Amino acid sequence: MIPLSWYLIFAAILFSIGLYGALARRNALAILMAIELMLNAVNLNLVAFWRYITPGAVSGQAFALIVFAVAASEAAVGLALIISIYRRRRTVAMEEINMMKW
Amino acid sequence: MTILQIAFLLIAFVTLVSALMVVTSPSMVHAALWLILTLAGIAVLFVLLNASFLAVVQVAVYIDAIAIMIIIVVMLTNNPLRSQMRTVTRTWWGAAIGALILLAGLLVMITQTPAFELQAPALAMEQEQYLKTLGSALVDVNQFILPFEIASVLLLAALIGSITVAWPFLAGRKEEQDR
Amino acid sequence: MQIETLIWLIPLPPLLAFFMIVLGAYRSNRISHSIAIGSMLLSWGGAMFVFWRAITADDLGQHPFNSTISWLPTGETAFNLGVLIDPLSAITLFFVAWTCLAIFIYSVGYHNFGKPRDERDRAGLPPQAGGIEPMYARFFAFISLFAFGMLTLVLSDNLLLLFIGWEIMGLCSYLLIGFWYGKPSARDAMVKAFMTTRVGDVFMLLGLAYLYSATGTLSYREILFNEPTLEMLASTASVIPALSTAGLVGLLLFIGTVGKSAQWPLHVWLPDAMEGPTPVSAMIHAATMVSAGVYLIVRTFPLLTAGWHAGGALTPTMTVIAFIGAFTALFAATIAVAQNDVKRVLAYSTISQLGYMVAAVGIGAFVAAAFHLVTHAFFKALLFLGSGSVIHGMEHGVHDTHEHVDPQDMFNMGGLRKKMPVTFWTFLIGGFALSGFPILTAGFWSKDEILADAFAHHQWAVFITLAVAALLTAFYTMRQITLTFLGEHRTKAAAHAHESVWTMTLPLVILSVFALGIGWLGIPEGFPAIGGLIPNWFHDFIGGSLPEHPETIAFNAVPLLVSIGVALGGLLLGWLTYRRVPAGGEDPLKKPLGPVFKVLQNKYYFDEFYAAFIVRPAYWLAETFTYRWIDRGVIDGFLHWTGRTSLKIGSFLRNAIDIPIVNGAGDLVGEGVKKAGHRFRVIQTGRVQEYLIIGIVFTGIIISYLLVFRP
Amino acid sequence: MQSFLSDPFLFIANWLESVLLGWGLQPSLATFLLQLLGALALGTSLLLLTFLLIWAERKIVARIQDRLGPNRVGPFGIFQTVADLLKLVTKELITPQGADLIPYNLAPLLAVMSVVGLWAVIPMAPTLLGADISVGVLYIISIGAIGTLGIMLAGMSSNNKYALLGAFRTVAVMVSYAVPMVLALLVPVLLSGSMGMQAIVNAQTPVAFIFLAPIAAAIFFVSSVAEVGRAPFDLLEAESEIVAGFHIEYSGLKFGMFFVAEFLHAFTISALTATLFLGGWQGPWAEQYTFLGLLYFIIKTSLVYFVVIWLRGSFPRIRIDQMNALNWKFITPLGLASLIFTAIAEKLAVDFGLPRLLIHLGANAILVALTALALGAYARHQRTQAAVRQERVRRKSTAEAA
Repeated sequence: MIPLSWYLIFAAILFSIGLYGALARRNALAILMAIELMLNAVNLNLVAFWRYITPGAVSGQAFALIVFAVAASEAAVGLALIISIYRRRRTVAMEEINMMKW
Repeated sequence: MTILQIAFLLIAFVTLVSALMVVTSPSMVHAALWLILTLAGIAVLFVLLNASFLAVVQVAVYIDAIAIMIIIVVMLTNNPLRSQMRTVTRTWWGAAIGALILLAGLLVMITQTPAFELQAPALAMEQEQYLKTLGSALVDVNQFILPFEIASVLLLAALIGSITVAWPFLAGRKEEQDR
Repeated sequence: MQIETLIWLIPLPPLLAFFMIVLGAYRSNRISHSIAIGSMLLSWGGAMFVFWRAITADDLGQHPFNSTISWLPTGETAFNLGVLIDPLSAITLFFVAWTCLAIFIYSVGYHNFGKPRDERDRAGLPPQAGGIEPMYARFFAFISLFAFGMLTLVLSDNLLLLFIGWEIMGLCSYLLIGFWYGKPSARDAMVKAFMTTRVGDVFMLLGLAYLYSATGTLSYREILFNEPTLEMLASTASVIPALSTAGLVGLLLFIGTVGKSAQWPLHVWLPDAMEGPTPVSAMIHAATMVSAGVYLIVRTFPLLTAGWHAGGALTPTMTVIAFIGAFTALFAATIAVAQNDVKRVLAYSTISQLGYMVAAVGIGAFVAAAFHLVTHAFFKALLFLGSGSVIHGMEHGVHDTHEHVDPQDMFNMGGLRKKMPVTFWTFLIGGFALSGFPILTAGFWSKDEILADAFAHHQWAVFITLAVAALLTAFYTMRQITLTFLGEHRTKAAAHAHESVWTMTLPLVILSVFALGIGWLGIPEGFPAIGGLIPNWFHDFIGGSLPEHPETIAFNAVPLLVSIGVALGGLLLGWLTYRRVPAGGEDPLKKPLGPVFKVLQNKYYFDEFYAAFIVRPAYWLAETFTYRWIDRGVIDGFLHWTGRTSLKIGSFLRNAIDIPIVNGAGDLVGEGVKKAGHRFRVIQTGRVQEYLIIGIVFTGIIISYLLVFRP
Repeated sequence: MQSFLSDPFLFIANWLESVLLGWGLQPSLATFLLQLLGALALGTSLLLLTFLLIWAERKIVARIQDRLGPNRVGPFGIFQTVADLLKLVTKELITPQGADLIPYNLAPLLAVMSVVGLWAVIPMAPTLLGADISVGVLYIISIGAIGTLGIMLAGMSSNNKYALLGAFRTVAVMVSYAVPMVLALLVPVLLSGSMGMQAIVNAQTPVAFIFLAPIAAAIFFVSSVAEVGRAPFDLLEAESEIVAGFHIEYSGLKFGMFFVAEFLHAFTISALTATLFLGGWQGPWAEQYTFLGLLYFIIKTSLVYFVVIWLRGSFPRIRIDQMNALNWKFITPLGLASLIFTAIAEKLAVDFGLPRLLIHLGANAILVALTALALGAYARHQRTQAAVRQERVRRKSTAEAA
């Protein structure tokens, strides 16, 4: 059947894609989506480890659920921030959001 | 190569391709749609991992809530005049290198994992039983009550915070004064 | 409810009342005194119930109500905290509860509750013109705390808890003497009382520590009812030659009593304590708190008399106690004869009567001492409250007539019998009880029992001293009554005096009932005619407090006759001497006694003696020696020298090392960082993603390094 | 034969399985094929059912409006819908200029898919249900929201401002009304102790949940009507305001799919209400005779569906702000309160052995009373405010006049 490593490799690739997206995209929304990809990769790893290593306990699933909650909060706050920034600066490009520069 | 392996490879391929499309698609709307496809693929992988509850939650939380919110915000912030501009930063090559280095490192580490070829053991209990155990574990004082409560508080804080941040009447008025 | 639980609860209401008043209720006078009196009523009710259970219990002495909890673990054993009701504490609880309740009620009237606040009155000074006391609520808070302390002391089952109650009362005494802190005399008196009793308390604490180190416990039952322990204490020698351990401990504890009960030579604070709010704090210093000292020695009677058997020779400790007691009794009585202040007379009389009890303990008359303790508490409380009532009436007179006379001077009174009938009759009862008026009054029976004990044990010196003191007691009591109540008004103020309000007279009436009746409980069995009516119930009951029941002494007519003789003789002499003192007249004794009278009036110059030989040397030691020479000269000099040297070293370090070397290097580093910062500021673009890329690349490099070179 | 009468569906399934196995197929493949077949049959019959539903709705609404309704094609006009469909199929499929093609074509599919997908977990008879998954209720929530996604995509990709307005309204309405719907759904979950649909139906044996939690049932019904976008909550396609809302740019069969999805969705929420609160297929002898169970289920569902049509025929459309106010200020707090009250009542009933029905009814009665009080207070407040405002206006006008 499917070995654990397949899931791990899949999650690693997905995470790297997400990382690339988070680092390379200009649009803040795209970054947010990329972050969701990374969170999903992590979640898949959690569940895969649960299924393959500790199927007797539910800790993997429990933490996956908590990651869902974190993802939901992150999306809510992130989107609210994007809307707020867009309202002020009329842009969602991360390059132009550099108010923190010195 | 069993049917299950074929199914896994198929799903993984579709998911990864759509994930790539998420990070490369020039249109934000399309990116959001690809994101939904990716999330759905992961939900199917959850089913393959015998975590059907998580699969359903994945659909409910990610596709119904997060993806729809993202699409709303895409709609709200879609500035037609700017939509023709570059989609990646000037330093996208740095990002690509960083991601590749990380991928290489991760793959090397995965190959060194002792459980590399591990096959799935039998499930410890019935699917329904898992759901019950998970439910009680989340509110069990000796198990996950603390992370569970923290997540709840986090959600509440996120709710209040996002309302405050995006409150148009406060922000709008201040903006008027700024100009 | 278990009776033990109730005993635990008895002291608590006054404490709660104290905190409630202090923390909030003080804003309303009515609520404050309601809380205080209500709490005291609760405690009183509990005390009466416990007392009733105590006198109906079988063989209370062997099976007292006792309850302990572990308080402080001290190594292998634990220090226990507990309550104990045995016959002695039951009877003490009885009179404490009654007298405390009486004070509480009396205070309402005394502080002019219900009158409007006078604008001229200042907090810290007595009200000038019959207005309500400015610090009314505070007074009730203090006496509530006092009641808590006294009840704790009485209910305690060990010496440490007793000491705690003792010190709480010491604090209250200090606070109440100085209640009118605006008066310099009150301030002096409060400090004097505190310092003087402190002398006794330090010795007492030493005694407790010594006892604890010798026996490992401070519990009454474990020491006093434990024959082997007592034997051991009595037979082992102490650090002081010629005294056994028991003797030394007893002596140290007795010094505590000397302080608290104002025995010679630490008696000086008690007369000055009369600076407090007239009758009430004086009552505390007459009937209740000072009784605690006697209670202590009565309580530790088996320890004090360890090594002594009835009829045997007195131990050194007992000799000392007997001597001090008898001497104080006579000594204070002689001073009382020459005092004019109505309260001071009573103060010295208190000292004298306490001397009686101490002497009784000294000669081994346990029952007599306890008996006199009870009766004295009632009639002395009555007398003090009565004198407070008199002063109150006189103050009204002074206020009405605008005549500037001292309302406390007996030579300004006279003829108050008609003006203040209730006060007169109750004061008369109290006075007769004090002087030991035969048969009718309680004082007769208890005093007679002390004399009979002294006689039966062949303590002739004590017997004669006490008999003379009794004669003097009757004399000055009658002097006081005659000067105050009988004859004609010597001033207009006295003519305008009037009876006090019911809250003041009611306690007088209640106490006078006890002043008459309580003595009948202790009529000796052998007494002619009425001895068989109540067959010496008190003796049977209180005797249970000792491991062995004390023997009843055989009836003897000699001390009885002596007692009756001195009482009646003294009264008659007093009346004859003072019945015709005119207005503005001198003391009739002044002429015949001459210089002796002056000595007596000045209290044997004890205050002056202490001032010259203790207070002034102490001041000198503190001011000149310690402060000027040691502190400013030696210590400050050394410190100043050290300071100056340090300054020099410091300035050298600063100028030679810090500024050129350390600061120079620091500035160099700072400037370098600043320049480097200017160079590198270009890489801070403000774009999060670029930072992240750099971070990821470096993390990747580190991870690959670890993976490749450190397998 | 007996088994056929008691449970024809299981009988047919067993027969088919034996036939397939007889052909020499692998057992797992046979099961897969069988399930595919079942899903196909279910989906097809549902889509066919829509003809009947549309006809029934038109008839009933016509009766409510004192008309006859379709009466020409076939008996009672029953084939009118078929005629309409034929017309629709022959129409040209127009793709507007500037449309985003992928979402534009995906949207109708998603809309139909979400509705049909819901039927996978609705138990129609003791043995007749697609899949008895343990998280059925959660499944309903997640699949139901995909319909929202479809409508949104349709509105967004059409490159038409009315469509976009419809999409925005969708977001505002559907996402909001999902909240009270989920809250109301949790009540049967709480009462039955399971999220599986079959378990919820089984838990309603002595008494249906509508008697234990009438408020939750009402909330679920109202919010699911809003979720479907039926009158009086049909703002998404309000013809008189935004022409036809999200599907203005669709024509031909693509429009037909939205149309079918809407009608089927209304029937689906009726089925859900019947399943979750009315006892589903429960009824006398339903355990023995599957067919009876199916009959009960259809009767109950039709009753609820009738109410839906009735609502459409009676109520005017409400404004978007009224609708959101109704949701956030009234239904959602009430749903929360109902959940809490039910939880407390259930705890009381279980821990103290009190009569369950009475306790729950009492809790609901208290809740109703409290709601009435709060509403009354709110109404009084509003009236005072209005009076104050009026008074101010009157003073101003008199002052100006003076």
